[in-house]
Amino acid sequence: MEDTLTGLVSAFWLVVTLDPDLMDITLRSLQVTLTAVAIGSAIGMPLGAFLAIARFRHRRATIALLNALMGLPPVVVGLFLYILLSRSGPFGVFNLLFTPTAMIIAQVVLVTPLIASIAHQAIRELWSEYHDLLLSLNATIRQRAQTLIWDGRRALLTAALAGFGRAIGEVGAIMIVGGNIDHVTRVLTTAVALETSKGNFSLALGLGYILIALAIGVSVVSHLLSRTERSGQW
Amino acid sequence: MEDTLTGLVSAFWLVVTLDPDLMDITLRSLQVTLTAVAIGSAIGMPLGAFLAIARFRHRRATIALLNALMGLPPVVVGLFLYILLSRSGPFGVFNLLFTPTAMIIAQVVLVTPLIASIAHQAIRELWSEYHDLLLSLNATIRQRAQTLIWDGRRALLTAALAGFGRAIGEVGAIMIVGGNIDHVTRVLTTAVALETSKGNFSLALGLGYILIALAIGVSVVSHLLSRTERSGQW
Amino acid sequence: MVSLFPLHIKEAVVRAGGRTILGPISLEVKGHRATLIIGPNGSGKTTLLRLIHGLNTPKGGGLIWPVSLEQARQRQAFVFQTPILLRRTVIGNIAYPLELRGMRRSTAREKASAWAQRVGLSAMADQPAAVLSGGEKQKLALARALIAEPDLLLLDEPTTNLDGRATREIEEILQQTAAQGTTLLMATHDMGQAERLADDVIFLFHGTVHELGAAAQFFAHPQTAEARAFLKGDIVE
Amino acid sequence: MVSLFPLHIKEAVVRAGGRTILGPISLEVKGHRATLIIGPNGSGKTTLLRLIHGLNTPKGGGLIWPVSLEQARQRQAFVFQTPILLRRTVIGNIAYPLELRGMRRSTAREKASAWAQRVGLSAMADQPAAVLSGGEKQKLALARALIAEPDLLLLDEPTTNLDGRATREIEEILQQTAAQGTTLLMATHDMGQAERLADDVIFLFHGTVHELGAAAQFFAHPQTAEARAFLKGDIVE
Amino acid sequence: AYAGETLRLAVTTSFHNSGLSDVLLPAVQAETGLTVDLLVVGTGQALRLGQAGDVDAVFVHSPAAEKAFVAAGYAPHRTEIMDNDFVILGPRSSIADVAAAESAHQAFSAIAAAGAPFVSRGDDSGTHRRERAIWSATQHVPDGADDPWYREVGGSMGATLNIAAAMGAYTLSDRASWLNFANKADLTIVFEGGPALFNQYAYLPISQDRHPHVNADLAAVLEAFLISPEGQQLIGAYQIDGETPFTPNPNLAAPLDG
Ligand SMILES: Nc1ncnc2c1ncn2[C@@H]1O[C@H](COP(=O)(O)OP(=O)(O)OP(=O)(O)O)[C@@H](O)[C@H]1O
Ligand SMILES: Nc1ncnc2c1ncn2[C@@H]1O[C@H](COP(=O)(O)OP(=O)(O)OP(=O)(O)O)[C@@H](O)[C@H]1O
Ligand SMILES: [Mg+2]
Ligand SMILES: [Mg+2]
Repeated sequence: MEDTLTGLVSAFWLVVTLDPDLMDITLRSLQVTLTAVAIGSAIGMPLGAFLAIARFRHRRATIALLNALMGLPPVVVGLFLYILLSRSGPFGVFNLLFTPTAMIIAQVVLVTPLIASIAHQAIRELWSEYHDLLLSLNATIRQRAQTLIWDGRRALLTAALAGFGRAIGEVGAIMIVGGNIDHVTRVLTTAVALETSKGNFSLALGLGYILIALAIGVSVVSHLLSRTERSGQW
Repeated sequence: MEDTLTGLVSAFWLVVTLDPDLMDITLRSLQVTLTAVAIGSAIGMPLGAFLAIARFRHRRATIALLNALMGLPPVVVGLFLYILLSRSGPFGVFNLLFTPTAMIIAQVVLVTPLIASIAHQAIRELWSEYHDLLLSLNATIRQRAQTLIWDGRRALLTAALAGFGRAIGEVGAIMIVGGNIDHVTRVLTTAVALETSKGNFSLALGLGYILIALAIGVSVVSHLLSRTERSGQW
Repeated sequence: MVSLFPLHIKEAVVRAGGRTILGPISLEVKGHRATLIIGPNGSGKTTLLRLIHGLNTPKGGGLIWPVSLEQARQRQAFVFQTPILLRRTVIGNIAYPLELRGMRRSTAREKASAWAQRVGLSAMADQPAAVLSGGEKQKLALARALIAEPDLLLLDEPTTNLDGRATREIEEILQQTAAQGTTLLMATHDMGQAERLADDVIFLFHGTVHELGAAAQFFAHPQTAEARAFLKGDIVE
Repeated sequence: MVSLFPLHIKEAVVRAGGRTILGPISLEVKGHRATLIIGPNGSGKTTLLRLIHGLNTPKGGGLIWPVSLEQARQRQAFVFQTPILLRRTVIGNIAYPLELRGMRRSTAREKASAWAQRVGLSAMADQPAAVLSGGEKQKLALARALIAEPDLLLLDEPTTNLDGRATREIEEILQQTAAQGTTLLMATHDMGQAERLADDVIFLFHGTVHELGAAAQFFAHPQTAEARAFLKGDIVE
Repeated sequence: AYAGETLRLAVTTSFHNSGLSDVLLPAVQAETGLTVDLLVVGTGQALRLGQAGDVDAVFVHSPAAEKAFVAAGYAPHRTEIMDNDFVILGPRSSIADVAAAESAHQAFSAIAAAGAPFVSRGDDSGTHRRERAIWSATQHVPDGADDPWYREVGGSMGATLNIAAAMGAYTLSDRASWLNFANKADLTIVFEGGPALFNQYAYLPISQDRHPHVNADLAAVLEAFLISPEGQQLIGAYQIDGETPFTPNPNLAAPLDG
């Protein structure tokens, strides 16, 4: 039980002493995750908007599938990418395995369906409100998507944060494609897993606390940003 | 690369031969995850509704925190619960460690903030639509929450499915508190992780495919159910 | 049961978007009468009704009810300028206020059908409210307000989308309700309607009460130039 | 540029919720005239306007434009019975149609302010549209429709929440627009307004065209009993 | 006798990956009716589980740590059950000149000299500690920070092997895990034998004085089976494609001969 406290202490010291290793893996965590979320949003939000706007055969099936993909098991995604990226695999030539790039790819695969699903649900609401007007004004599919994403940006914040949450805490996939190599692909989550398997529970928890603090920081900052421009609406 | 195909084959055989071990871990996966999602929804949806309805100090901070908790790292959650449930921990006497119950607890902790955040975002929209009416009719906080959850159920489906997705594919936390004990706490994800570490990629992928199929099945079924009673709205 | 009236509004001010949109307003609303609120667009009619209903909180001043505040809240109903419809069927919408009060679902739905009948919505009783026509939505909103049998009924331009006949019928219903002792407080732009229904008139102008008094008196000899101009449909500056 | 008119509607039928809510309807809409659509609540006015605008697709029959369909679409504007507001400022709303057409943002906003001025919304130009009063919302919707300078302007009870003066001003704007060659197709329950604006009248009843013709003629001597009853605000069965 | 009773045993990933457990546990069940729940974790974590009393016994291969564990009173004693050996793995198309090496540390020196990629468990496991021990015998003890070719992956034996296979890197593994590993890719054994690569497995029941709730009797039953002739015989006979990775503890076998 005292691990939970000694964990706090070790976290405290790691932070105040600006422990270089900690800085290293923390920055890598942020870099990998934020990149993945940015890409995931750039794909997922327009996709979600499109699924809300467009009417095509099997649309509902597509949405159900997208929602299902939120359940992609990280380990399987990691393994699949490992096979694709490994030397003997089709993309072996690019030498991406065990690089941060591979970790970003894995996380993009994981967060995109989540972001797209939440975005779709949020935008569907707004679309039912704007539908007649946008049709009446002959907005192109593209213009509709842009308008809905822009006017619905506050709701989309949740989608982005959900994606961030999933990515920042994820360990299964990046452990396999990243390899948790010290100084190269080690991030906070893989470090926590390692310390746990070593039995260094207090250090593992310490890193965990830092990870959680990071998540809180990002969430608070994004809320403040979105708040500075929030409208008179609820 | 051929692993990806042999994986399909082994998945196929495991399924058609109704492999008893497979059935065992598959059912356990479903049982653990569905229970966790049910509990998570029962907590998260009212919570999300409450955060949309109620006005109190630090409300926005609470919401930002809730969104941040979507980023709880499974490994840390697992480790924390391990320490609590360990024989030498405060709840050791209940002997929950390395049982499905412990896995359910871990997943509830992981999915509740996700479900609550998405629910909050969806319900906030509906609330801005109903606000004046429900106030005018003197609906109690409780009645407001009930009305919003009921009338917003289609949007809340996404929240539940996101929770399911996160739980069904999760491995970090349940590995620690469940222990991946054969016939006791082994589920699909932990089995995949195990086979991967053995280098049995085709079996690992096979199990992964089954896991994904499961996720798709659940999503499709829930969509069909919600569709059978969908209104004339978009 | 103690009467809700007279309601005293004292120096009430409503601010929004950084400016004063209503007030300061002081007036007395008498019971068992129909008071019509008229005035140009943006003069504050909706805001005044919302203030009385408790949807807008005054920045300064306030309301004084002869009863406790939640008593007062319990005994009012509001018909919004743009109907707010629950994502339910017509019946589901009309029955909702009764269900909130814990009435058994079946009973509530019976009463609701009766009201649907009365406002002429029986034909679409089981349609989702979202598909109703403009006028039908207003009828629904009225039925939902009336079913609660309030002591004070606030109506914000409730008949704007109704055809001549429906308007007449609704006005009859309102008069019957008034006759049964419900106090009406209603905003309208239809001067004919105002003359038909009003006992008293409040003329709002730039967020303040510019003139008020007995209806007959007001329509026959408006005191202020603005009121005269307004009634003539003239430029009001 | 080729004229949009005459528009021929042939045996058009609109079904929804398992029943026929409009039609079969056959009629010719002539250009450069103001055609007013009247009829009881639920008679199909909104549906007819939406059908012509392409928001409702006919189950049977259809529309025949002298120009290509997307040409026709491009050159219309619609004012909805309940204004649909973008979650933006008043100016942002009015400028939106121009921005969709690729006009430079600054130019679009200049034109928008001019229109806000014209309908009397300058005071709240930078307020979020959500906070406008009922009448102000209608003014915004009108400005947003007019700014696109359509050849065909469809209006669904556009002045219901306006005060007398605003109504008169909007009617003037509409008459000017018509004079500049825009064809008006407008639904209303205000018979005075219908008489003031109409060149032709379409009287809808139970989803079909019950009577139509020149306005003067129609209001002076309605042919059908239903039309007479409707104009008198009587029970129409 | 003990039908229906279950014992919790924490083992290291290397032991589990060897596959021996899949042979031993059914035998235990058949012999004694005892069901053994295996918890497959890192060495450090296994010992922590023991310390906390969350398992009834641990089965690991890290002598130093085990002795400390016993000294601290978490276990009454440690029983050496069996041993196998570590092997140095590397790409067939040998990058470094390890063939010439006579000892493990020479082989490591050759790898370092060639700057060939080397994957280290980096997780304080028995295997990792052994690897570090061998390095300390060489002139230059590598460190991921300054030696880019030296990769500390911090993962289980299996994860490490997967990474080495994908990178075509050298690594140290216990023989059993290697033999049982399916994703060998281009890897092969480049050096084996020698005292430095000796790998001792020991069984430690958890002290009941520390944790009254632990099931010492069952732990004793399992221990008895493991050191019993049939247990030892099973271990010695266990084969993975033709090879017998494990050697029973000779000191136990000896009395039987006499
Ligand atoms: N939240 C707000 N923020 C800023 N201005 C507001 C807000 N709410 C209302 N207003 C302004 O206050 C004025 C009064 O609004 P109100 O709705 O009471 O007018 P009204 O008399 O009901 O007009 P109408 O006849 O058009 O319904 C309007 O000019 C409106 O723009
Ligand atoms: N999607 C729908 N499903 C079912 N019924 C519908 C649907 N849309 C419209 N209706 C019905 O069709 C009828 C005509 O509707 P419409 O809106 O055209 O009437 P309207 O003439 O505009 O009436 P109002 O004067 O009240 O605006 C109404 O009774 C309405 O309930
Ligand atoms: Mg108003
Ligand atoms: Mg209509």
